[in-house]
Amino acid sequence: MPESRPEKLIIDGKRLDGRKFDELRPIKIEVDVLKRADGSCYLEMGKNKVVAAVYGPREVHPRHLQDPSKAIIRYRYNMAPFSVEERKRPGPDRRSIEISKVSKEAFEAVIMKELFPRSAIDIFVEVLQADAGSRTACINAASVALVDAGVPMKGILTSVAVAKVDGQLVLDPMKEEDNYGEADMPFAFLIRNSKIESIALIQMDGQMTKEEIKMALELAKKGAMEIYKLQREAIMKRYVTEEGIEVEEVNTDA
Amino acid sequence: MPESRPEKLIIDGKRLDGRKFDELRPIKIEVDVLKRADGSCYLEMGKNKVVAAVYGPREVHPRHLQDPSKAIIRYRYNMAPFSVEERKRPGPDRRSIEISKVSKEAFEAVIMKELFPRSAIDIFVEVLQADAGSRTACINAASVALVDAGVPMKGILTSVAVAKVDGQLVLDPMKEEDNYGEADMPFAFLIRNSKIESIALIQMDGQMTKEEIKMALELAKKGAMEIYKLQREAIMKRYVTEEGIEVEEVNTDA
Amino acid sequence: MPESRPEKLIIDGKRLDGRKFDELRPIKIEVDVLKRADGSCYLEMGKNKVVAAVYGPREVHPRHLQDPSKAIIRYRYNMAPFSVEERKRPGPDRRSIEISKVSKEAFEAVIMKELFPRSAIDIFVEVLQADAGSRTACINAASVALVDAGVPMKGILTSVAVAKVDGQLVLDPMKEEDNYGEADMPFAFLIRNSKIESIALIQMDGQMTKEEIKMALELAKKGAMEIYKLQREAIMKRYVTEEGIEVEEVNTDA
Amino acid sequence: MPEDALAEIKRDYVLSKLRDGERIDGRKLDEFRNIEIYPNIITKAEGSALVKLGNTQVVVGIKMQPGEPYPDAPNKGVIITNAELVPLASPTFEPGPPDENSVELARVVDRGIRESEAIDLEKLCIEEGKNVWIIFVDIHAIDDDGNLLDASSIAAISALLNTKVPASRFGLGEDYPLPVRDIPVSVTSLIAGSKYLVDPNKDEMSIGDYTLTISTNQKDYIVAIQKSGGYLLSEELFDELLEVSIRNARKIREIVANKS
Amino acid sequence: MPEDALAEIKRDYVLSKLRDGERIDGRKLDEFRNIEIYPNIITKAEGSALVKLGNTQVVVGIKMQPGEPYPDAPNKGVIITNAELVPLASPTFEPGPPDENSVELARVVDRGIRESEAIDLEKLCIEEGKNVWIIFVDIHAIDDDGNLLDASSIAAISALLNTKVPASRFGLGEDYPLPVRDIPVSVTSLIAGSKYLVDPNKDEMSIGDYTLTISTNQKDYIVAIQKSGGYLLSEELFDELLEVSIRNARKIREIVANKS
Amino acid sequence: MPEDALAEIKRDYVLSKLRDGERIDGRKLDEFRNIEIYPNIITKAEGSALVKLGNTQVVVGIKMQPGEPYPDAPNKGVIITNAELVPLASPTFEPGPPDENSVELARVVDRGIRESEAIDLEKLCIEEGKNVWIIFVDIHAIDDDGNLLDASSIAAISALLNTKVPASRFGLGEDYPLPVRDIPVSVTSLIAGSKYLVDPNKDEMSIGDYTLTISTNQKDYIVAIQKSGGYLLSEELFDELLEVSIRNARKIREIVANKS
Repeated sequence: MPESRPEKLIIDGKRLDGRKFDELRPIKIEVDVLKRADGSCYLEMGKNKVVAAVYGPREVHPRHLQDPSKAIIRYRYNMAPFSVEERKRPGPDRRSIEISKVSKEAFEAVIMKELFPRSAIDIFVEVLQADAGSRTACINAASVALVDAGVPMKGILTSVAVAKVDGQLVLDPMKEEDNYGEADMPFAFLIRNSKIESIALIQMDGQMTKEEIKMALELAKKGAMEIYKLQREAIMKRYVTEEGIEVEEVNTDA
Repeated sequence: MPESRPEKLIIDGKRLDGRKFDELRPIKIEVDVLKRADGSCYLEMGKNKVVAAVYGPREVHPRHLQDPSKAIIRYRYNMAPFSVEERKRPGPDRRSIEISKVSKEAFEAVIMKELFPRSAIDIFVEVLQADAGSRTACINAASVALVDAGVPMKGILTSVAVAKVDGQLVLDPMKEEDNYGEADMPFAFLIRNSKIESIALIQMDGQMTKEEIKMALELAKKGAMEIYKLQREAIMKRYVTEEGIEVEEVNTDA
Repeated sequence: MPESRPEKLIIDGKRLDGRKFDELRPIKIEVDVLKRADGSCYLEMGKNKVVAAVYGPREVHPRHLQDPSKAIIRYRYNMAPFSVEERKRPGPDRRSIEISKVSKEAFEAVIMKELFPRSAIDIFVEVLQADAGSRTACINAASVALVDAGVPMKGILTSVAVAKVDGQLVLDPMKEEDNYGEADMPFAFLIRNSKIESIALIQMDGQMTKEEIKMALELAKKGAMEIYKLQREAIMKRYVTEEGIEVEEVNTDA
Repeated sequence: MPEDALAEIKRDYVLSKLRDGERIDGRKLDEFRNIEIYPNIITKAEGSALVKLGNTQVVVGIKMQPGEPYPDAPNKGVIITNAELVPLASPTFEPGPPDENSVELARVVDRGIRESEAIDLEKLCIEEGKNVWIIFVDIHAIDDDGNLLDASSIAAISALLNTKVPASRFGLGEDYPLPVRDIPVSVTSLIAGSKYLVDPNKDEMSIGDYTLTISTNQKDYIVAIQKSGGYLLSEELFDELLEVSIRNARKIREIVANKS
Repeated sequence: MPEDALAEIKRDYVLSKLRDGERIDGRKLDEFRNIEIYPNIITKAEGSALVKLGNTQVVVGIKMQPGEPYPDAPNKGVIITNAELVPLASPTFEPGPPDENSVELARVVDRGIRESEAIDLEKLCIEEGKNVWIIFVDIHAIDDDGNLLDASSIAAISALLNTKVPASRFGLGEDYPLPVRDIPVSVTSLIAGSKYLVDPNKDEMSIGDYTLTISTNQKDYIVAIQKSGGYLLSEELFDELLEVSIRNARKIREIVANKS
Repeated sequence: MPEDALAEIKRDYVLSKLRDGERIDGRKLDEFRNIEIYPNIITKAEGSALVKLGNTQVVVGIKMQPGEPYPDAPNKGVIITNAELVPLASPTFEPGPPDENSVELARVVDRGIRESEAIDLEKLCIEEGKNVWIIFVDIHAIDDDGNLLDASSIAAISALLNTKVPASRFGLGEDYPLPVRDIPVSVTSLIAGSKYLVDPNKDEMSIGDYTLTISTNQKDYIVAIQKSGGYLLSEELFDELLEVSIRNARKIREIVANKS
């Protein structure tokens, strides 16, 4: 019984959930939520609920996977069977394999992996509930978990998507906009000293003109800066409340 | 065309196959039935027909599986595709994985594995025909095969189940009692110097009161002692007939 | 909608495609068609279209697969999903596993593997379009690719099948003859100094008398000698045109 | 290796405390860690719960869909229990298909639900012999600080208690609550020779994976037992743990009932 | 190891040329290698093409059969795109199930076809909700000398352009040409810091697997983008590559159209 | 390594005996080991046999169930032959999915049954094109002391000879014997240069896995041949083995027929 497309996705200049075009869904971030992991983060972005854990730098087995010049980064995006309408069979499917690959590569570009030759940094993200944009939610959570684990990075990764629905570009699409829109375009940016420095992840599918692509990039950057503030806040809150002074040292931007 | 439940499982104080409540099914044990294995045993227990083989102590590959302080024990319970009414697909299913695990652990507790660091003792059991209680038949066969292979143990493992059918505890349930009974409870005991010393395996599913559980344990111990005698006899027969003097040395109890 | 059997497979002493009983299908051979491989060959044999590539001798991973006394030979026969009427699921099925095994063994007998201890020689053959006899086409292509890769061999392997259709032995059966014939019998021969020295591969299924088997062998030998000439020509053409003098050195027969 | 050394120190510490009848976190031998239950946290699932047992965390989600009954129970719904020990939850978990530990975990949790007859499966028949409700109980461990099994059992029954049968989604009438009529509870103890520790945490587990799990229903009947690990169990200890488990299960059952 | 040393020398050479704005094979930075298209080479397939992009060679074969539609598109045919990076094609490919590279390759090629709406899927409905045509696009790389992705995209659309719907084989009337209404083209560039190289060959790839793929349709709309590889992309370069990709795609689209 | 050294000594011994035309166990070159057949040992199977060929032991069980025919043989039953080389049977067998050796074993046994047309498959049609009997021939090796292939062939046909079609279990009338009309027999020889050893035992196999298998039916027609192993076979030897195999097969066929 698939749901049918709503007649309009934009009504009176508002989106179906009442948001403005450039408005994010509510975001909630909690740091250090798991005991066993070296770093962890729970994140909600709209109806998405994800948990990220970081293990490492740690030894790599089997040995032939080791890189003598730097740490290898592994990233596993996994959906719980109950995270979507129709139960998902456990284990990786082609979609999660692709998401894991591009997300891993985004982090490879920002983690200072040369500091940890022969070791692995493992990033695991579990999607407990999925709505549109679960890959962006996961990257945002993973990014915070890496800071929590003390893994040195060139900056913070912040991720958000832009969609085109009924001809209009909208920030951070929810499920209906993703399913029935004309295009979807997820981004992840490297943010450093509170400035967007470059693009670590970009994908797109649908139909957009060159000009729309550029506008989408601008819209995504705006959204990313807002998310970045929340990531920073969550990290600071964690270290301020528990250890006071350590905030200075976290230095997520260097 | 599944068979339907018999109206009664106990008629005039007797079980469907005419046995008394505390009576075992007929048991047949043959030792050293395979040439290639280091130790082996063929065992029938009612309609169960199983073969056990032991290989080892032998080298472990790949090396990272080795334990520098003791032998690793591996146990593979496997059903032939033709062993049950409806053909079973080859390869391990969840049920055999669990049975293999708990059986392995029962033997881990009684094999003197510290004597063989870095090596493996492999116990393979093939169910050629299965009725209720194939896991207990397999443990009984494996136990004899281990003695045949000369693997030093703290004693002999002997296994039997108790079921509750029509409110009555019965020893060594056959298929109908297992399928339609109220509870099933397999045990394996360490027997040493002809005495039951402790419990090496215990599982249970169904519904039983605390008191029934204790009665089941007593019933199982009685059955185990009878099986133990047959195991001992089979081993002695093998070594008496072929080599006369060696019987003294087998010393299954020390 | 499976096709149905033609009423007759031999009409007026000719085969369905007009061939004589001892006539091969048209053969086309091109050497060195791939850049990345160390040796390669494209071959058509009737409607069969296959590409063979050779890599090696090269290092073997993981190390425990190495043989300290000689190279290991690996052979992978693989059908493209679109190579047959009904799409074939990607990956090896039981038929390709068997073909890969017997083909590998044919080459093991003729490659001078003792010259390359601890290394591997990998032979990969992709069937882009399959008609009857794809295993023989693949062996013929692989043989040329091995020469192209400069792998020393005792001679050339040449492969062809014989079938029995409507009671008549025919050389190099095409699909209808294979599907509806009474027997199929593929061979591969070691040819050295333009002479057939021995049998490197032989399989058969169907029904044939002992005498027919012997006649089939003779027929196959005749066909193999013709194919051998084409293999030789293709190799010489390749080295004459491009490098002139090198032909002398190829010496496919020693 | 340093890791082994650390494990050895932990083990010695646990054992030396235990010799004095004490536990490293100050609990009594038969005392559970604190239990927190967060029902209904996955709104896209038919039922769900996050359970924290000390630092151990498990999410269970329930999905339901119509499907074929088993041939030998043509008028009963079907329960399929599955556990994923995802590598996020522990440095020792590996990605890949379920290993023997996750299979055992799922099967023991399943047995508690099934044998206590907690769910009235006959009420889940849609058309006899053809169509019944399939209940997927998916156990998703997210932090393994010891005793995942009991945490999973609590999460499973808690999730079932808030499960709505999604009849309307499949054009089968109105949604209705899953008919749950018992609360099975498993109690796992770590065995150390002749001593035991109920609800062991990960540090305590450093003395070995030697556990006994006893599951009971609301009538105090035993519905499942599982000895797990390569150790020998004495009859005396077994008898004692029957008592201990029934006692603890009563308390936990109350917590579960109150949270639903 | 000698192989690593060789790779390093190659990399240095590529980079030093690039500093002067040059490429090792004399091409311009935004220039594709020579493209050869051999349509219809697999007569047993419903459609096919061999594409040579320089020394890179890919065969795509199309098979079709009736099957069930997706529940959310009951009146549309189904495209299934699959890539096998068989070990014949490269010393680094291993036998086995598709790895992350072949999955990504297949999915990006698929996205080009799907999002450009190149195939009129509604014309592939046989019976709404029950029976539609399934199109299997099988990508079979046979020689990987760099940029398999663009070679595969060209081969896929070329093969689709000569595909006949095999209706008669399934008793569904006469065969007819697959309704193709667009020619999506992907353009992949290798990124080296602030520079780029369109259609990199294998030697050029020695500087790293850092690519950006931009696919467009015949209206110059962007239909798919994929950043692949662990590098950072500047906005300026991204903007430039949008232009470069649209420009190149137009030329390639013409080649594809002429060859069909 | 000691194991290799032992293997080498065995090999030398086998070869030195062979130079004198002798075998290590005193058999003639063309002599089989003793054959024991125990039919019907698995009462839960539709048919079964345990075969001992010297110390080599194989159990074959037959299961049958209704299922779909192949599209190109709509009125014929289906044979599915499967071999499990379980690690119980040999120190060199590993658990896991069938490797090339078990696949080859199953396929050559299957070929003997299929090509001799031993089973009248047309009598196994239930409803043309829809429902036919599927015969599962499951080969379960339990002790591999050499020449598993011939032991398996003997066990397979012996099991088929005592198979009852379980029609009543599926509501399809009364059970009846499987229509078997031939007794295919495979004869495997070990090749050592220009010499051969029929029915090699494991110690003899130490000279290499170089075998030729020739299967015949009751009319002495050859129905299957399989050369297995990386060796070269001379025409002369091949001719000789055709004779030898036909001769041996006759004797074995008689033993099989008498035991059924």
